[in-house]
Amino acid sequence: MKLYEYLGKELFARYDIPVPAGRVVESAEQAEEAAAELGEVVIKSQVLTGKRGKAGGIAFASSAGEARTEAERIFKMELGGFKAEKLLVEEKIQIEQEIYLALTVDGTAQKPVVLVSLDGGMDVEDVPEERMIRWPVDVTVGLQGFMVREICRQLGVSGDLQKEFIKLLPRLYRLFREMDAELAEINPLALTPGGLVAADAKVTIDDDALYRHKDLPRIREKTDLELQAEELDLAYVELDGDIAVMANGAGITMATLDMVQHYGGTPANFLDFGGGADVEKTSQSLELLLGTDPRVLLINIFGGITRCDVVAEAFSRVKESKGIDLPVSFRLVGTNEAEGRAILEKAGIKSFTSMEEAVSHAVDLLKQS
Amino acid sequence: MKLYEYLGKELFARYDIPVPAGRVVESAEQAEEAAAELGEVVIKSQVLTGKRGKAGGIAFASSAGEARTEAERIFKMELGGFKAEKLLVEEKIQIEQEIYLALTVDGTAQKPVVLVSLDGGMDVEDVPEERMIRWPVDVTVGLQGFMVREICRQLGVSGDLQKEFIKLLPRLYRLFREMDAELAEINPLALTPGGLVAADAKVTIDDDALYRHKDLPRIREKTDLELQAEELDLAYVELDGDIAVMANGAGITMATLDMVQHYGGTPANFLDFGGGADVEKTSQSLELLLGTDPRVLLINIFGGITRCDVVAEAFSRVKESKGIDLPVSFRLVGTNEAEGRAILEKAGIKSFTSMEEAVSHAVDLLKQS
Amino acid sequence: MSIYINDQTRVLVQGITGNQGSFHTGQMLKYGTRITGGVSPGKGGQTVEGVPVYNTVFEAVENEPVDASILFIPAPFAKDAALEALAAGIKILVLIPEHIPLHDAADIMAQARINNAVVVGPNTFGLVSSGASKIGIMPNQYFIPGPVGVVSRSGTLCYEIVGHLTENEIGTTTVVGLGGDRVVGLHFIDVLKEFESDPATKTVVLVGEIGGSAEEEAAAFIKSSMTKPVVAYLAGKSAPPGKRMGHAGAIIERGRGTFESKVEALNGAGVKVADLPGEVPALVKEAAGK
Amino acid sequence: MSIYINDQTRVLVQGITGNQGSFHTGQMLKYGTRITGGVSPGKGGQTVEGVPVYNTVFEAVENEPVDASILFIPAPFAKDAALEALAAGIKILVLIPEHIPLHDAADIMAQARINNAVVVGPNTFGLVSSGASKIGIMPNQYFIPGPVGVVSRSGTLCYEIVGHLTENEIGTTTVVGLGGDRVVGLHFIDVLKEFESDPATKTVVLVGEIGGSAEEEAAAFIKSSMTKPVVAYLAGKSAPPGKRMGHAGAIIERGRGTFESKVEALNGAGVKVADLPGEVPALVKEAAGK
Repeated sequence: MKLYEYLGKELFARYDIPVPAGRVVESAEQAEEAAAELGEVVIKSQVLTGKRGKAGGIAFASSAGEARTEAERIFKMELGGFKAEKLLVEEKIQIEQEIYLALTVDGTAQKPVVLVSLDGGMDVEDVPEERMIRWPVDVTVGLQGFMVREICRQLGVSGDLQKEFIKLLPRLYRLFREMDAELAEINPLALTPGGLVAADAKVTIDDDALYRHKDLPRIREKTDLELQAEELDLAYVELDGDIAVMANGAGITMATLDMVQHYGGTPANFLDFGGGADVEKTSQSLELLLGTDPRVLLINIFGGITRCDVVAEAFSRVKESKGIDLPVSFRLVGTNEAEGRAILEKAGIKSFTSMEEAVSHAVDLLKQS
Repeated sequence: MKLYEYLGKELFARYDIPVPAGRVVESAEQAEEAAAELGEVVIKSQVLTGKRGKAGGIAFASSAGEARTEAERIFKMELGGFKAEKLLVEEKIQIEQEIYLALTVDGTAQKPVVLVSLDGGMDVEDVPEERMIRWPVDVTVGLQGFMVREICRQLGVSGDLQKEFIKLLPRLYRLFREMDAELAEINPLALTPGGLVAADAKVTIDDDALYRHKDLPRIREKTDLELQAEELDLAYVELDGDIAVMANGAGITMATLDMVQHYGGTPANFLDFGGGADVEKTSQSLELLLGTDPRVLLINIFGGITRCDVVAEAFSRVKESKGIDLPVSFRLVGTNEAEGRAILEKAGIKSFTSMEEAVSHAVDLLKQS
Repeated sequence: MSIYINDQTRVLVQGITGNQGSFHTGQMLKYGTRITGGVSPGKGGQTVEGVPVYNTVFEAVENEPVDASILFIPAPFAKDAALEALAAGIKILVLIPEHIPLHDAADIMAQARINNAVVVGPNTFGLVSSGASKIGIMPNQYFIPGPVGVVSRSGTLCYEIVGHLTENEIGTTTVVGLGGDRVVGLHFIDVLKEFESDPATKTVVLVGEIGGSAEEEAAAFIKSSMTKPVVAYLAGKSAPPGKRMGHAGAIIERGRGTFESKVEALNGAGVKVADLPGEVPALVKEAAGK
Repeated sequence: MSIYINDQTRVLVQGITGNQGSFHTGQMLKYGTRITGGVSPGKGGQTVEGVPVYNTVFEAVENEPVDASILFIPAPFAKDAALEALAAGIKILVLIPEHIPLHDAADIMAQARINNAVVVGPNTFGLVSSGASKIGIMPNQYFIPGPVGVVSRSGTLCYEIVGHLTENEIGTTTVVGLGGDRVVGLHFIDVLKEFESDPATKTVVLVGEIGGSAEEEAAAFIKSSMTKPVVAYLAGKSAPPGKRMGHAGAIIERGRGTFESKVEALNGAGVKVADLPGEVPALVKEAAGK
């Protein structure tokens, strides 16, 4: 779950990481008041898209009136498909140097990794690889002072800036670990006359650990369908095509989409309903898919932990209660295959054993429709 | 640094370890007021000696008046050489079972170790070895739930009491680690109808880590001399004999005391002034010793990190400024031995190279004095 | 022959009394897995499918030594159970659960490294030494002995491919599911190394997907250090960038981990990449024929 | 011959620019120790006694491999420095400082175990391979080569005893100071094992003291596993119970770790215990003569 900048900065403040003085506002009037207090300000749209600045979602204002005008403008903007409900109005800070600092988890090393570059402020993908220091942190050791000194040596940093790093990095590491962050990024980390200040905050919390952080708000910057899918604990992604796809397992779902394309069709979505779902959940997944008005429905089940009879039962139930009048291509093999096939036959549904056959049939159905 | 029970319990409360409702009082009147609030109470003298109960430092009172009378009595008592300045007045809790629980550091394993026994309430040294479960905790793993389940299995504990342990032990471990405790002991840990409650608290904080715990009060239940020694960072222990002993290093200081006894003398103290002390600190150590009015002074220096010339210089300085009129036996070898010996000679002090000679000379001086 | 496990491997089932645990204990026993015990706190003394249940892992290993443990434990409690197995000296852990928190996985892996233990998963179907021992949740019927080693990042897709092999009467030595999470114990390279030195494995099938750089790293390893032929299938050719496709890994970020870069790397290492899962058997036969 | 270190051991001095660090760097160089570098954050590029100073341990080992590091670092920063040395792959650490917090010491030892590193101390005088290499703060002149291995819990008392040996023209192979803190890296048994298998060591002197159970454990080990004669001296015969005599260990608690129990255990293992430090050389000669 990505956190809005202002929430990330609230976390930073909780962990004694300096942030600019600022106010979260929900109206242009409040932005004006905040600017009256803070003086010269920067006004930042609180949306999750990365390219706020380039899209005009960030503005500077040197007077309260200007702050109001800019806030009005930003509140009206759509950024990455969403309008901001909140703006962050912050004092303009005096930046001597922009630094990139992040903590994330390196899957290959199986460890948290510190990323630091003196080329901050730009998009991280534009930072030259050799200008980025990566330091994996053994979780049994934690982020120790010596690591920061060594990172500083590799960066060519010493003196006061090194002292600032030695204070700041262990705090960010604590936040990263205690808050179950997938990413805790500060870009730019601004060197000001008063020391380092986090000018931005990008914090992503591990969805699987959200249950440990009941105090964090749940952020729902998603389409309605994606939200429904989230509530059903489904991996669901909307795509632009015509064939609705439902399969069990992320890999095989991707492979199904690939095969749809291979046979000349276009997938309408990615829907992995996971392993071991019961009739209820499978029915709900089906209903969600049908709600997207696809032209063809393709179901690809290779039952392992998922039982074929459960999927067939769910399908025939939904068919009965809601009526499924669009063309369906069904593939069904694996655990309890015979039982599942019998249920489908009873419901008048033909099913395939081969994925290739089912997918090419679905594409044929699309062409016929 | 040993903490008074009430301070230990304040720490427990901070770490969500249940303690009985109670008040810290400084007068019998306050004890009366507390009992009026709390009902049936136990009144406990806040001194550091272990045997409070047996010595009469703990009393029960079923009325406010009785509480006042008992508090008056306890305030007048001397326990382990000290009068209590504070009493802890606590609600009397209903105890179904008494458990022993402690965390300390096992030097051989180099790890924290959990000690638990279902034979609580008695002196820990009276708990049969086979009734005490010891579980070393790897600090890179921490105290995990599985360890508590295994400890419970070994104790033969299950159900609700196991659940209570699973909640409580990790909290005590966190306290132990975060507060730099040498010992965190709860004896008895009382099983009450409402769950586990810490009926007592013995927490000792590592002196070497006190600098990290500026919020803890500094407890000074020591003799004036011991306090002086503490300020000078000396290892000093008062003993009953006649020969004041000063040496550099704990082992050799002990060996010097042993040798004093071996030759028929009695040591007045243990004073290890450590390694690498400067003239100032050495002079202050000497002045402290002279303040104890010993009959003979024995100085035993084997200079390694300690420099003989520094000790000699300190001695001749103190001799000049304060006058040392008691008999002295001085042994001096090691780093800068020649320089040291020269300084002593100038000050009219004879010195030995052999520890045996110096000690037996000291005993002779005592016999002559 | 096989890697990691064989028909002598003594297996513990943590979470044996749950739905998943008891069902798959039965399945594994049917397959021939040597299950010596199960653990379920508070359920000690029961049996599941004839297997004795203990309260703790320590109690289980006291009663009989254990080589490997498979965990059917809800994600929030999986770290504790995994650390318990490691503390009790078990050297192979198969972590079935999905949704284990990322930092919990990092903590498990740190202790596994310290204890020189192998962790399969989390979010894996497990591993199987075909015809000898299955420590996982894959359907029994597809895993028949033969000369092909299979390693996969995803589960059902791996069954699909092994199913095609089986249809073509091509059996497997060992099939390993790495797991779909960001932090998993084994990586392609670890398993490729084992296959390379396993005499029974003649050909290797690698089932990968978009996202991350695991396939590129595998390709570099194959190029530098493998003599045995490797065939691959990769999922995600049609996936749009920036969208997470289920797995933690299956996302193309910042132009990295694309289908094209992976195919290029694998081809460069002499690995043929199948266009469709059904093409894998032919490529395996072709590779083995060389 | 010697244990742990020899004249080839490459030594780093952490905290080299401080008073203690620079003084003892000079002393160690005079003794013949092969010091290849020093570390002092912010002082990189300087030299001390001709030894190059680096900003970090990583920088030092980048420039020249290091086998052992000696720390002259104030107690509050010692843990960080020790973890740095371990992270940089150094396998022998000599921790001179006293007053290192107990939990910091536990943290250091945990990482040392993980990294298979030997830690001498903290609160130790170090160790010396007589005539070859001194990694410590002991006065040079007493440590001359010979057939006796010495291991001690306390510092100056050890000098006293080695001084008596030297007076009697008895030299030493290796002298190891375990350190006076509650948590230290090496224990008597670790060092006794090394002496037992070191061909150059003919007799061992153990210098112990009251408190704890280290001497009793040593006695059990000597009884079960040592062929070489061991002579002991123990301090604290006259100490009253319950008073802490300087060292963390030197306290008789709950009737355990008394002088009498230690003498009894050692005598039971065939170890003669000297009444006075000056009697040790005669006992060594007597033991060697057997």
